[in-house]
Amino acid sequence: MPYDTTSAGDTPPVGQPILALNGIEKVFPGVKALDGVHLSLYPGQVTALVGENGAGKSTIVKILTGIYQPDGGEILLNGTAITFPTAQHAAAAGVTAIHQETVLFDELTVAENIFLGHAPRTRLGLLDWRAMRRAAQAILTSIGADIDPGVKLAELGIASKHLVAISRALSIDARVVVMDEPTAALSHKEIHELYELVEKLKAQGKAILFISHKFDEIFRIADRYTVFRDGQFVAEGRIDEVSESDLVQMMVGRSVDQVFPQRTPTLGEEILTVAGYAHPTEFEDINFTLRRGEILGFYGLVGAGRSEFMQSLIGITRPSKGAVKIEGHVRIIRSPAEAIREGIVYVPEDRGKQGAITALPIFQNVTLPSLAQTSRNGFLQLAEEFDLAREYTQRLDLRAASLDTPVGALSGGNQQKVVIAKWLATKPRVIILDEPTKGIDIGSKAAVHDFMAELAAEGLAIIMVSSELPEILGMSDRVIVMREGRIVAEVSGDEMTPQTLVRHAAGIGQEDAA
Amino acid sequence: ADEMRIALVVKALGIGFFEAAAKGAEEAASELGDVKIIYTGPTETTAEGQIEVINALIAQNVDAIAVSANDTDALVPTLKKAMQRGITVISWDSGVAPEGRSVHLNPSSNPLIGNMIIKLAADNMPDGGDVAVLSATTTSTNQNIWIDEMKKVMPDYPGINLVTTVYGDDLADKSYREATGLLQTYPDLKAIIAPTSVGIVAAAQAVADAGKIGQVNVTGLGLPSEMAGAVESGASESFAIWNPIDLGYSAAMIAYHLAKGDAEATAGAEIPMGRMGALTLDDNLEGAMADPFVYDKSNIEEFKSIF
Amino acid sequence: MIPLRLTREVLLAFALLVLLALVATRFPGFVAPSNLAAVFNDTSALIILALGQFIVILTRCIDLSVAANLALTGMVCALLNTVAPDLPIVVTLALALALGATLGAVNGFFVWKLDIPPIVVTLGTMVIFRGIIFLISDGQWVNAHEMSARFTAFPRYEMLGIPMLSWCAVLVIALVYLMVTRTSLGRSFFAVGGNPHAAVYTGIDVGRTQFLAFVISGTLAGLAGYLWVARYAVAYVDIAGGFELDVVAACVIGGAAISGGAGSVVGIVLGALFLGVIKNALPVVDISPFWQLAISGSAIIIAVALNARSGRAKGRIILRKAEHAHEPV
Amino acid sequence: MSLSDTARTQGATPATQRRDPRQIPDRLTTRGQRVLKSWEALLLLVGIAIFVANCFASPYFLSPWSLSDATFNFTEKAMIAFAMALLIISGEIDLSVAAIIALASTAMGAAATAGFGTPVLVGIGLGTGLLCGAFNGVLVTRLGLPSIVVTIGTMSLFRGLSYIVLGDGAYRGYPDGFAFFGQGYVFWVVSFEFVLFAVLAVIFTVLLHKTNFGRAVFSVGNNATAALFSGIRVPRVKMILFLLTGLMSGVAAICLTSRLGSTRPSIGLGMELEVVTMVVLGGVSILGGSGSIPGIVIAAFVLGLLTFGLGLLNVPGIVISIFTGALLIGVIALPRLIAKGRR
Ligand SMILES: Nc1ncnc2c1ncn2[C@@H]1O[C@H](COP(=O)(O)OP(=O)(O)OP(=O)(O)O)[C@@H](O)[C@H]1O
Ligand SMILES: Nc1ncnc2c1ncn2[C@@H]1O[C@H](COP(=O)(O)OP(=O)(O)OP(=O)(O)O)[C@@H](O)[C@H]1O
Ligand SMILES: [Mg+2]
Ligand SMILES: [Mg+2]
Repeated sequence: MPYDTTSAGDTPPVGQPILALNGIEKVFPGVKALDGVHLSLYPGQVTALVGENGAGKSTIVKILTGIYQPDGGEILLNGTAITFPTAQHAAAAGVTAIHQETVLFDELTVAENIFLGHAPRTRLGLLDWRAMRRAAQAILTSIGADIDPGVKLAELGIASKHLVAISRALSIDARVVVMDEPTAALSHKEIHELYELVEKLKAQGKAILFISHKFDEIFRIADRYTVFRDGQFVAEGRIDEVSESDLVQMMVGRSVDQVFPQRTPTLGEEILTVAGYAHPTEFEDINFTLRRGEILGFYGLVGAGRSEFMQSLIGITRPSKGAVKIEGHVRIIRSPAEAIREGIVYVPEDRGKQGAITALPIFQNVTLPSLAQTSRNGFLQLAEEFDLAREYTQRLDLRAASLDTPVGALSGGNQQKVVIAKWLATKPRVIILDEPTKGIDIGSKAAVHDFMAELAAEGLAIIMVSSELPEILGMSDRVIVMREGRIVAEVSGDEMTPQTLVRHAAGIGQEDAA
Repeated sequence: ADEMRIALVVKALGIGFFEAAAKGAEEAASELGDVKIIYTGPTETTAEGQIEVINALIAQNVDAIAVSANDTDALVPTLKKAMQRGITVISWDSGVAPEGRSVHLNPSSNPLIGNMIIKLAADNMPDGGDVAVLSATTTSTNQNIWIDEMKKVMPDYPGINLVTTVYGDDLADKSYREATGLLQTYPDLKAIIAPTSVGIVAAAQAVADAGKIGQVNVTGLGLPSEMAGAVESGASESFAIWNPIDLGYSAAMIAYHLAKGDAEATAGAEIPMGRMGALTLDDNLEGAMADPFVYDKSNIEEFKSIF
Repeated sequence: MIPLRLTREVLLAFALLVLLALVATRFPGFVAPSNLAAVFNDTSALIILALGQFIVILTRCIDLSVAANLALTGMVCALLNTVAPDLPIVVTLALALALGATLGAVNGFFVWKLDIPPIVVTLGTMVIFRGIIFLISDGQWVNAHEMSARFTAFPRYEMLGIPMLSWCAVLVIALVYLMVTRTSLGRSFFAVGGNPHAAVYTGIDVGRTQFLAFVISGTLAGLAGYLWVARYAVAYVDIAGGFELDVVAACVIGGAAISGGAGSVVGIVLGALFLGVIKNALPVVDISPFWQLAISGSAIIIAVALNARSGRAKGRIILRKAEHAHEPV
Repeated sequence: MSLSDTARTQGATPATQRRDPRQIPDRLTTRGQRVLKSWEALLLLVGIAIFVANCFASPYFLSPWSLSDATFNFTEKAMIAFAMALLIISGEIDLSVAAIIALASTAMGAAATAGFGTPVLVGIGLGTGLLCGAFNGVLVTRLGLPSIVVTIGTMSLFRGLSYIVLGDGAYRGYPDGFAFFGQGYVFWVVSFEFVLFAVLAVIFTVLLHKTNFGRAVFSVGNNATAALFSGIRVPRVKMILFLLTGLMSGVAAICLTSRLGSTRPSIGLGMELEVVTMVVLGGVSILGGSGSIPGIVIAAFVLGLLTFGLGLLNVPGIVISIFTGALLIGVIALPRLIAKGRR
């Protein structure tokens, strides 16, 4: 098995990078995604690649793994030039990756997802299903994932899927392991297991490229760093020789205040009351209230059912019982259209599926939920649409060639900004943000946080679902913790400490609470 | 115009029967001298397809259109338009309602055909027994008329019992399947009567494949070239058809004389048809060309290479 | 896990049995083994084509040109037979397979290299293939007596009391089953249809895989072309006209997801048999021919609706206590 | 490794420029550029080429009556194609349109036989279309079945119902006034059908490209989930489109029945594929999400002119269909080939 522990030298080998990319260029229609960048990966070392959204990080990953072909530059493996015409070539050369988006097959079993393309064969050259299952089980166990390799992938939650993606990367006997924002979809416990895994791989002498927007993470596990900005190489070096603010400075070109916005919440009257909300399989007994000007955090491990509940609140799914009061009046919301009319909007967490319509231009995305506002008697008014789109995208500091650019051509973070702009433009009373800063860079994150503070000050009520502790603690006035479809705690003030939240979320020491 | 253009519009291109008719029309043309035959038709046997073809012919301002219709009524408006623009319109083989044409040429008289198909079956059933009909589509005009005529004369053939009528839609595989279904449903069946050239071939094949040659006789209307094998194998004792070459020839002749103005489409009138004699019109302005002709082992060799 | 995965197929098999029982009440002879064998034989062409179509549908494509491919290959075989009546059947078969594969490759080429949606490509080639038949045959039929005895005998030749046509279907079923479950090409069909984007990340060439699916579908259509023409002993422009819809219907009744990536060989065979039984049963149970079309249409709708119910994805369940209450039945 | 590595910086922009919000332009291209580069422009060129070729090929082509007759080759199909385009853009398809024509025509025939007048017949034609559309729509939006499969089923069902009603019979005897829809002329050679076609073209262009509903259709076709989250009532949009397609099939049924003056169950057989061909040639993505009505209008003319032109040369229909098939693949392949060549 490729992940078996083999001893490796303690001192990181200095000198020859195992994989070096020089002068790599990649042009997309209208965008020069990479402009002669340089990247070196050393055996037994973790190199963190940092940069703003759209800096070109994922693009270089795709070039490294044979999904994109570079338009210029060279790839050197152990000093010899090599090309990766397909993903299989890259895998054969020992380069494997956990990609930013989960690229797996819902209809296939977990085992097959792990081994597709390099599955064990019988002597007749036919696929050996039994061997495949056994090997898959071994890998899953080794990373501490309790997943049956025989079930269909569709039956797993997002976090489990991500663990399958990690297993897939490990199933290839790799010399270079690339991880593009691997912790974005994971919760606390799994993240720690991932760190251990990285250590293990390091010890095996593998070169690791680690991409993340979370600085605590980077400083915790990286040995080296490389910085890209707007598709250009900016800097590289040893991580212990830079400070966090240096790195941010290199990345953004200015210093960013990492502190969350200071605000003194002025809570207005109650705007939303949820009483006895329940669903047959997803959640039950949800009760809480929300006031104007308040930011209410929803914390929990990934898969706690927060998203499900929020989605039923805006009418995507029907609750089996329970009531919603808006400004004291009972309202029944049967569809997002009705929710938007009531002034409740939901910014979904799954940007690609639920948030953005990637083939349509930015301005059409932004105005879609507010067409009633920009149109006249059901007829479109393009000028007003552009005005609205411009106003909100610029407030969020969107980077795009034009408002007519398809959203799919933007980087992940910039897509997220379009999605947030889209729901803010409806001028809501209550806004529910589900993992609003997932995958967006530090600069934009600060912009989103500032903006949230601004909105709260204007009297908007905000619900923020987040699995990121610092964000929850830094932004919320009050936090509700969910576990397994129930509210297990509501904390505010001094009680809001990382320990309390994590303890409630994980259910430590309170097994019989419910 | 120096040359008269006569369009021979058929139900669909690629059907042996109509190809033979086209040959006959060409023969008439060379006999007449100053005539050009435009042989055309839709790809599938639909009225809409024929309308498109006829529209194109109207635009070309042909002198006459002789059509074998896929639908008695649906062509009427278009053909009326053609007549308004001075084009002579006749129908042949499969007719058009009277207001859509001047003259209709029946290949034979319907009662004769109706009688012929049941007689062919009865001749080989001295002890009587069950027969079934395999027709073309449920909407084919002439098949339905013949079957009706056949039913009218059934009492003349005591002991012959018609069990059912099925439809093969003029598709080889459907007809085959329907014929196989008949053989299963009616184990005592003595004959299948298929008054359609597609159906009769498929039925003969089905009988041969079911190993029922000698037990079940396939008869009806078919082309010698297509039926030669069935007659040789004994799946079909005999079948009938008029000569499509003669039919095409006659249609072209009639169209020519009407367009030229040397014959008139009135009840009782006689329209010359060259070597086929003359067509006598009845009150519906219809006339019959000739008797159907019977083919069996004695003459199939001679005709199978002709049409 | 095994019974769970088979629900769809079991349901379909059950529906098939009910259908047979219904027919038997009206006409007991229908369920006699000899007649069932005849029904299978009659459905063989549909099974062969449906399995080819299944592979294409797996890759998120559709092949509307199968029937036209069948007709063209059949016509070429028939014409070839008229000029070279003594050609060994193996050669005819090889030619049919090769020509079918070539026509499939034409479809696949446009899908792969020019990235034209499959439904558009095959809508085009469907009429083009038919047109070519017209051109090469000059619109004429090739009739039974013009074919050599050897040519028409092959599908009828009986082995162990079962005609060669049925054996061909059995062989195709076995081969496709093996390929789909036990080869990496077979699995890549599922991958490409299930998530083309992810397939690229797995190193699968999506276009090339789709190309191969079309080649396989074409090859099977070519095989069916020869068999069809030899069996009905006639070839003309319109043979198997509209049959592509039956083929697609068999696939969806059999549980192939039209959006790709899902379905099973057993399901497809059952789906084809379901249609085959309806087609063969309606004439013998003495239902007015005018009712046949409506009945088969309703059967398709009902089958698909049932299918969708049994195949509805089992969602994730968060609440602990609900987990057991919602075990699939 | 040393600290000096860190100094390897390049291409960094001065810090001060970064804070001010960037001005994002609305568009990078002008309207003219977009039109010139569009599918419609390419198709128009093809159309003009076919027109010119026709003028040279047949002396009969350039006559007003010929051209007027030629329009009947496409008007009815185009009416359905307009609605079908919206449906395909939204990610669904309706293969039962020709069968709806048969059923609607049968219903009108039955009513005509029962002695009802033209207005009632029109109502029945449209009503039957709507009903059929509703049936498809319910199966797709309520039961969540894939529309291609549902409509393959209803295609047999609807036509099958006509067969049950009509058998081997036919309805004739439509009232005199009814002939106007398919055979009447509004002005000189301009037929009623052509006028209807033109009016519908305008209505559908506005509906798809100028209204909120049209925008909803595009967003549903591109990403139905995101559209739902954005407050679009996706099932309702799809239901409306199925109803609209049924309605337009009803309109086409009125025109076609009136033009033929009779009804048989086989009426309009195979028309669904011609409609889909027209829609696809018009530049609608068969996968949903993009397309335009002007494209359909041009495609209707292109197909109509092509078949009529070749018909004037007495080219057999099946050979014409080779040209149609080649045109379909060729015109769609062309831009991709050009794009490949550029690279
Ligand atoms: N398929 C594509 N087509 C067009 N442009 C693209 C495509 N993929 C990426 N780009 C562009 O290339 C640039 C780099 O994108 P990339 O995804 O590599 O950014 P990133 O550094 O991974 O950002 P993030 O942190 O948001 O994931 C962006 O400007 C993006 O818009
Ligand atoms: N097996 C699944 N089938 C369908 N959708 C799923 C599945 N697993 C997860 N999802 C969807 O993916 C999204 C993310 O799921 P996740 O695992 O984060 O759980 P969640 O319910 O969102 O919990 P939380 O928001 O508390 O983390 C949700 O919108 C959820 O509906
Ligand atoms: Mg990225
Ligand atoms: Mg969530």
